[in-house]
Amino acid sequence: MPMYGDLGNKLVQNAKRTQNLAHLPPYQTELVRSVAREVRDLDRDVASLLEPFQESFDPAADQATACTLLVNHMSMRRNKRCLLAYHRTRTDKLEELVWNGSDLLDLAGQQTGGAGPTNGMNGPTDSSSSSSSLSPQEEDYVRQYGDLLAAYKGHWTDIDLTGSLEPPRDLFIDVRVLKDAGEIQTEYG
Amino acid sequence: MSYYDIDSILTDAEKIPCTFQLDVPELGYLDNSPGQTLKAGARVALPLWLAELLAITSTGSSDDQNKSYVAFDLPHALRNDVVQALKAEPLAVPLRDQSAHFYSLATHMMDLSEEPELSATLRKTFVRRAAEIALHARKLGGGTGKGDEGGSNLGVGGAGEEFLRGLDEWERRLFRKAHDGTRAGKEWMEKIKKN
Amino acid sequence: MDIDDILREVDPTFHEVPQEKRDLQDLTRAWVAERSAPELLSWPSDGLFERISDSIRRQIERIEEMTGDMDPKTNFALIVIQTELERFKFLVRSYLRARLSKIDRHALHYLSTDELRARLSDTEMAYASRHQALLHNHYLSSFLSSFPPALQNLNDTSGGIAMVDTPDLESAVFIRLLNDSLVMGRGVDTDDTSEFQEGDIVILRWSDAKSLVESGRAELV
Amino acid sequence: MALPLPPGLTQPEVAFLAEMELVTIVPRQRLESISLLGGQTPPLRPPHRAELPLWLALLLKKQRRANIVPPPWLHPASLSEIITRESKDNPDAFSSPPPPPSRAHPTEPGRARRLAESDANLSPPFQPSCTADAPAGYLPYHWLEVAEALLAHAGDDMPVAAGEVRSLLRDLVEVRAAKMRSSTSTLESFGGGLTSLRGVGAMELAESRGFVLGVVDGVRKLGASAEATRREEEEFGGGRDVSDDESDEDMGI
Repeated sequence: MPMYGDLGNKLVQNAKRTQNLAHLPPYQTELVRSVAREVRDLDRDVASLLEPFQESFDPAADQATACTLLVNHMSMRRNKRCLLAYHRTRTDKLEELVWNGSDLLDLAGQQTGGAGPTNGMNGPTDSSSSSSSLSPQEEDYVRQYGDLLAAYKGHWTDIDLTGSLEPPRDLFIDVRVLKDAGEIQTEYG
Repeated sequence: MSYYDIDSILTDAEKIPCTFQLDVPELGYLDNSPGQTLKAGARVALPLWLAELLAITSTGSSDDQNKSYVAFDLPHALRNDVVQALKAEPLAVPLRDQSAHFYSLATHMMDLSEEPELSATLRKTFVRRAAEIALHARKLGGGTGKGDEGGSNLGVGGAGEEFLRGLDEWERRLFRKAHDGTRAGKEWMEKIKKN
Repeated sequence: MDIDDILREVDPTFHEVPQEKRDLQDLTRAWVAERSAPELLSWPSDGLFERISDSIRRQIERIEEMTGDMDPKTNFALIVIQTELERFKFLVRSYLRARLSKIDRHALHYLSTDELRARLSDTEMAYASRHQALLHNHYLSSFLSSFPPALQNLNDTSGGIAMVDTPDLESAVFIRLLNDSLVMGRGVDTDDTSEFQEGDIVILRWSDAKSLVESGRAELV
Repeated sequence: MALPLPPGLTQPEVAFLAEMELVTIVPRQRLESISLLGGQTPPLRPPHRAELPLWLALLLKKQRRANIVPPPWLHPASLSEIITRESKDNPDAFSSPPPPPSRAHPTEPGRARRLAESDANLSPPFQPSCTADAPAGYLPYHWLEVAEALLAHAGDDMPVAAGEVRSLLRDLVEVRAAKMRSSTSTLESFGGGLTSLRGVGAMELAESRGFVLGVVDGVRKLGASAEATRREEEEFGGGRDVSDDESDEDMGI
């Protein structure tokens, strides 16, 4: 018997794998929908459990109901956490790609060019005409974050914020060229 | 304990043996019997994210203020024979077989109930195994002495491989850090000679 | 020999450190500290980055002027200037990105109180608020808007685990003592207090190191 | 992710930092002062020595415009002395770092100027410890980076064959690596809150940082509940929960 939270766990396991991948695996549209649906179902259960009590529910007087309510509440929060962490893991990845200068076309093309689906979760629901591994919302996010980063970079145009994070080596190659031209100046040497 | 942290969320999914302290008609599904009442005394393995709050929330019962919805035991991964084995020979136990989030799970449990002896044993275990992890990481990362690996760069050998396979998530991260540190040091040394 | 040189010879304590040199030292320290601290440190309030940003701009202009000059002597100076410029650019870049990365990870935390907000520069504030808004929007449009209204917040602290992630201030760090100091460090079994000498390197929790670092008695390494 | 690097400087970053160390050069050519972002460079007038940051000294050296004077601690006699100290005299600890300026002898030539108040809080790489007047017998914080850079690019400026210095350095690296290892295996079985790594070098630290701090943090987390219990007990003296009334009585003792 699958229990509340099990589907959320699948999302998080997917996120765990995503962390270790260079590319972004397909967005789990169906799984996300199911987990969100579970939250709404639980919320309805809570409402119907509370209905007979009007506004005056006393947990100490009806401990069994209180316990069920607590379980439902925790399950909703658990699902919310799983959904947020799943999406956050992916936006982290997307932001990294934006920092590295990939654009939306690169990202969208990953799935067709890449190793294909990495697990069995992308059922027929994912097979819209475009085979992007990003959800439409994620595509929007990439655009918006790209704009945000560009705006921030604009304050620091001279230092090239997306430049290398490796400390600069000296300009030795240039120097060697210079040596040929500049070896003349030995007047004081 | 971070809300968005994937490992923390996965740790919270670990199952804890719990005993219900009251009848709950709606929760039969937790014990594979949907539609039936979950009876007081029923033993159910609940994920930590659920067990934790059920165990610390008071029922508000007038006859027993301390009574909570469930009582819990230490999870299977932390049972006594595992702890005894770790005490005897910390390197011989594949922690990952107990739980991929062994230490993380343990810290949760120790927050829930005081386990001073467990805490002391696990700290010793962790430090002892960390030293071993560093040793393997140096070998794989290409440490200072080149001669002592004996052939293959992956010269961990059977026992070593077995040990590394048994690392839990904390230890894997530690291994990666040690390995990266050694490798970056080596790369720097090689680079400086070229430039 | 100029007047400073003469003064320096007769009076060994005459040693006015030029602003540029001090700025380089401050920038370097700020970089090392930000790369090492588990939490976001304060944006320097003394105009350090405004000054550095200005001088980088001026240096780039100078390079453009010098590039036309084919005199080999100028040419070598140009190499030196460019090499140094790249070093400065790297320091500023790595510093800014170390900060952004911390701001990204704990945005809601750093936006939560006036005191924490004061650590960010104006540009960082604008970035952090906008980034957070983008994320919230993204969650809403992806799934969150279908939730019951009470569950749509991103800053709940009830029900088990707080949603606003915070940096772990108990993380261990390495510091170097800049003065002889008495240092207190909390541990699991015992809390230690020891006298350390200038130059000593010590491992302790950031929460115990912080006041030493902020008062200039120690620095992160 | 704006910065895909672990906390703390990486090895290339440490090497970059070490390139800010001042070294002493002997110019082979005149060079006028250059206005850099970090201040004016001194005008170079052969054969007068000058002090420059390592990155600039290396640039001049590669151009054969200058020779670099190796710091006294890099001389074979000094290295041998340090190796003896590290392996025999004090096998458990790193040897002492060079005395800080505030403790340096005020009459020692070449050091007095560093007593100037504005320099008081200087630390590596800005506290000169790799110049020609640095003391022999002490390894400065950036010893390995500076030594390797000089050997790689200014080997012919060494007082003896570079190979000899190199092999001494290798011995030293070995001796100290073993120390780093043993210090990390003892330091965390602790439950104490302070661990001194006096005399450790920047590169050594960078190599072990992630691991060492990972172990310390792990021990802290595994001990968190035990530590909380200890603190409660210490606060309440006996370990029993003391109500307000009782503590008032206690205060009257």
